[in-house]
Amino acid sequence: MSGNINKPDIIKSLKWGAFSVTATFCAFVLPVFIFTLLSTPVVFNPPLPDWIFIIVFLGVLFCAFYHSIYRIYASDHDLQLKSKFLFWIGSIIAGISVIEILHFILLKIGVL
Amino acid sequence: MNPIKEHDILIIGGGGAGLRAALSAAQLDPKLSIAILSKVYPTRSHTVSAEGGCAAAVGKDDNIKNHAEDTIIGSDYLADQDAVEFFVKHCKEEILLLEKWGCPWSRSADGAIAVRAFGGMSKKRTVFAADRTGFFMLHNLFERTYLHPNIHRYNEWYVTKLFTDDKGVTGVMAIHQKEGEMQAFRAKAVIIATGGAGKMYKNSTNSVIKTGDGMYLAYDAGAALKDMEFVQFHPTALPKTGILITEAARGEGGYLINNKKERFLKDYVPEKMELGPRDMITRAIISEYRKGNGFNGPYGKYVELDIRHLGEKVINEKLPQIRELAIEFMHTDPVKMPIPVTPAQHYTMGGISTDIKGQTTVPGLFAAGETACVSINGANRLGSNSLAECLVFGAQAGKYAATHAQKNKVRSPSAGQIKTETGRIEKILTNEGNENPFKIRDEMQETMDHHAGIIKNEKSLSSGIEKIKHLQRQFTKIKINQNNTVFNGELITTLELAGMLKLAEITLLAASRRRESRGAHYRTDYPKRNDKKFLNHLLISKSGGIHMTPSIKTEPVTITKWQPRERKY
Amino acid sequence: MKKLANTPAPDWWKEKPAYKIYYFREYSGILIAIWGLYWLWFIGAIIFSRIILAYFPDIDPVFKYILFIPLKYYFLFNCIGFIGAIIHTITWLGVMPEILPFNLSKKQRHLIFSLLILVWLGLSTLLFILLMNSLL
Amino acid sequence: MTKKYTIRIRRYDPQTGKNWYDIHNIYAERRMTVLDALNQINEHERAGISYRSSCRMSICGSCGTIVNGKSVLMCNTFLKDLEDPVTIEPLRNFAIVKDLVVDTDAAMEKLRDALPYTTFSITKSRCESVQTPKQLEKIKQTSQCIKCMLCVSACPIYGLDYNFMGPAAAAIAYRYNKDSRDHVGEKRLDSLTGRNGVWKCNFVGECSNVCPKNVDPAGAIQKMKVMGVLHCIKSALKPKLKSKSKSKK
Repeated sequence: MSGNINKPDIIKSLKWGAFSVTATFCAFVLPVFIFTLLSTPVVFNPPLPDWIFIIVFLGVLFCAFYHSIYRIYASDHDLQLKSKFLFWIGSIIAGISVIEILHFILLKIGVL
Repeated sequence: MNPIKEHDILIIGGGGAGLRAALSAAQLDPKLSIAILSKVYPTRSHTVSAEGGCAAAVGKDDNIKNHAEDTIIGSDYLADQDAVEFFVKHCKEEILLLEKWGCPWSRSADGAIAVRAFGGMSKKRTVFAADRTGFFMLHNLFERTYLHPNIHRYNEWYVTKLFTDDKGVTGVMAIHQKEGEMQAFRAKAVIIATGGAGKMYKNSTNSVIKTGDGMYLAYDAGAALKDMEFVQFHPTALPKTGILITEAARGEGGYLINNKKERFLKDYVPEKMELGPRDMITRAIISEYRKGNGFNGPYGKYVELDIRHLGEKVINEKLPQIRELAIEFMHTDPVKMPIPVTPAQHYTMGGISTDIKGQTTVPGLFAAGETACVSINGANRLGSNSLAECLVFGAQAGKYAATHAQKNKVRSPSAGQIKTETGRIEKILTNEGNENPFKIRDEMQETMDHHAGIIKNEKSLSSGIEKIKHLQRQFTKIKINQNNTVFNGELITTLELAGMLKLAEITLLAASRRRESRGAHYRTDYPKRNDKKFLNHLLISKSGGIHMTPSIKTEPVTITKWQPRERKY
Repeated sequence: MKKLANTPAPDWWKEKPAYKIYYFREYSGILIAIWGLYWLWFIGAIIFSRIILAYFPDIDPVFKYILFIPLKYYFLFNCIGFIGAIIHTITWLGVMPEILPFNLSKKQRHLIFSLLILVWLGLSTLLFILLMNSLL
Repeated sequence: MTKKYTIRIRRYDPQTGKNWYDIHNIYAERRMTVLDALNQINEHERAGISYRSSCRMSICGSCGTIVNGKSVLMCNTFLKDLEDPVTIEPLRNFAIVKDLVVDTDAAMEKLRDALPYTTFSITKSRCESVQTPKQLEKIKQTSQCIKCMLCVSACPIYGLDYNFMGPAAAAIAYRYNKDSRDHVGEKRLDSLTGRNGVWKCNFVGECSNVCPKNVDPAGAIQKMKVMGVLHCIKSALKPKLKSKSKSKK
């Protein structure tokens, strides 16, 4: 058998495997998960015993994180998604801190 | 001028025969370096448009003797019977080998290779892959060449000259169209597999690249051409574009209808009707036109091929490409309406004269496929024998070229030969004149259609030769506008035209020499077959300069078992 | 990435409509990532505030104010996350028939896509009911 | 009835390095394709445009170009379906050699990584391996690939990174992996899950929209990814066994 058989890139395959598993899991679970968070701030009185909820919550959070970060890095090559993502994060942090500082000052002045 | 490149075997032409030869040579001796010089990418060769199938005695009730007998009767007893016997013996083996290599032959329900009926065949023996047999076969062979590192592919190199010395062929001169420069090659053996010369005719089913370069190269190098007057016209091709509607459509049960909505073939080929040999059905259609029974369309007369009764399922499964082509190019869906078809040039039975080993008259020069004339086709080729011929004799040419290369040492063409060749191409490029090569090509195609068409006679042939000679004189005054040589379409067309003009002259000469009607060669002034005087091949070879008229010799046909009888279907 | 001679710059596809769908699908990743970061900040703030209150209960109000900023944006970020999640779900379920290991015709793919949507809706309502009545 | 069309053709002259657009007017009859128009321009007006064409029945795959922004085969796109200024440009993602001719050697050479052949290197074969029509059905779609390289020209990833093996090679690898007669599956998956393999594909899906024979290379790549993951897990779990078995074979 001739031809340049380049070696299988096992890490990349496992990363993609993990991505597709987490993405499928998130596709089914994430919307209803966030919807319940929106409708009742369940964090303050979790339905399940404390430690189970934390594990479930962290699990869903990890899956959401993994597949979105993988997708951002994978599409960075052609869509420059990583720079766009960092730009958005930066602008959100800047926006919030400006609003908070103003809000704090107004509080201090006693306007509010 | 960059240094001469060396390979053990040079294969000109990357179609079915060329690739099969490369593979069989590479398998025989992995140390041999094999080069495939192809005018276009190998997957664009005309083999890709072959639709019908590949003949082999694969069926359970079929045997080799039957296949041989059908081929010889089909060829009007002009085929060399020893070659046919060799051919039929190896067909099945090639089919099974290609099947092992992954070629997706269509299957019957129990998983065995399926066979279908074809014109002139007494039993069902055409192995097929839907109706893209040529396409699947060629791509399978092409992908197989990736397995052998000793096969080097030179894509889009146009070979302009074969160098020979007294002991045989020494090398080749080729233009690399991408870089635009000329390059000389030297080799121990050269295999020509460039296909037929269909583009001499105006409406032909062949693709644009079928310009018979290989035949002209071999003729120029002193090899003999054989049976050039036999040109096959396929009865069912689309009117304007000439796209082939495979005989398998009739094999699966299609009918040919004239404008009186009746199957007119019952008065011409009473027993086999639509499954008769191609020459008889083509002549039947022409006489229907003469009687005024043909339809009149925007692109000339046509008859109708009706496959509606086969039903959509069979058409989609067995004839998918036919449906696609009819819808795309003729705006008629074969499931609902009959397809307009008319005869068009399809195959050149003649070619470089070779023996069973693929060896031509010039030592070291081999040929295989449509460009060669081992003469298993004789006066008329039966459908689906051509793909089988490419495989069987491609393998033969590859094998014996490899053994020839192992035994001989390489000789390189002399510097003088190379200089004259580059000078010739320079002269053509910078030729002062006012003729448009494309116009000359169209006139040649027009002339060949009228004078060397389906119906020939002495008057049409002699005036045809005059016209072609006039065109050859005009050719010396052509002007090429493009001076840079990178992908110069006009230069390549001009070089092809030079070859085709010579081959047209040879075809007309040979046709006027053969004063009888046999197979695809039909003459109104000699309608009968004359076995006493003309049961022989016509060998045409260069005598003197390239522009002189060639010398024509006869060579008897080898008859082994089948004595010539009256041919009735 | 060596640039090939005389070929158009490799961003010719950016304004093509067909690639817009590809953008849309990939951008949902950003929204979900922002949602995830918000929750990290939120959980960090809670844990941090619990530790601080446990050890030195009386800290000046400015510090407490900073700790409770994330609560104010709870609704905004969860909406962002929700939109991202919906886009991701629909596009991912649209892609899933391609990944299944048997080749299907276009009609079959649409069928499987609508089937997956139904499964997803069923699962969501089931989960929602489970979460809600266990709350009440 | 003939209708007037203006054809804009993007020209490139390798010697001067100049790019310009040629404008030609032609009178097209009923069912004229873009290829017929180009032939007519080249032959009657001697414009000297270089382009590739061979079979004119959309089976050989040589006349791939961008017509009005869409990658198509010129021989089966009809002038009457296009709106008036018909613009013909060479394929994207490839170096332009001259006018409409592009250098696809690199993409063709990448097929080598897909190991497009079955294992049988024997020369003679007596027995016929049985393959039911159902097994044949599996490879029917991806075996229609005519290697016209339109999908590689529509792939943004290939445009940015020429080492990527391209959708065509992956589709052909999938065709051979799914063939019931093939036993090189392991080695082919090694090659495909390699550095320049399928992991670079972000499933844009444009290659499947552009394919003239609807071979759907995008789907084939995703299925290869799934097979690749399973293959890598298997080969990761038993590296010792694999190397020992190779020496035995």
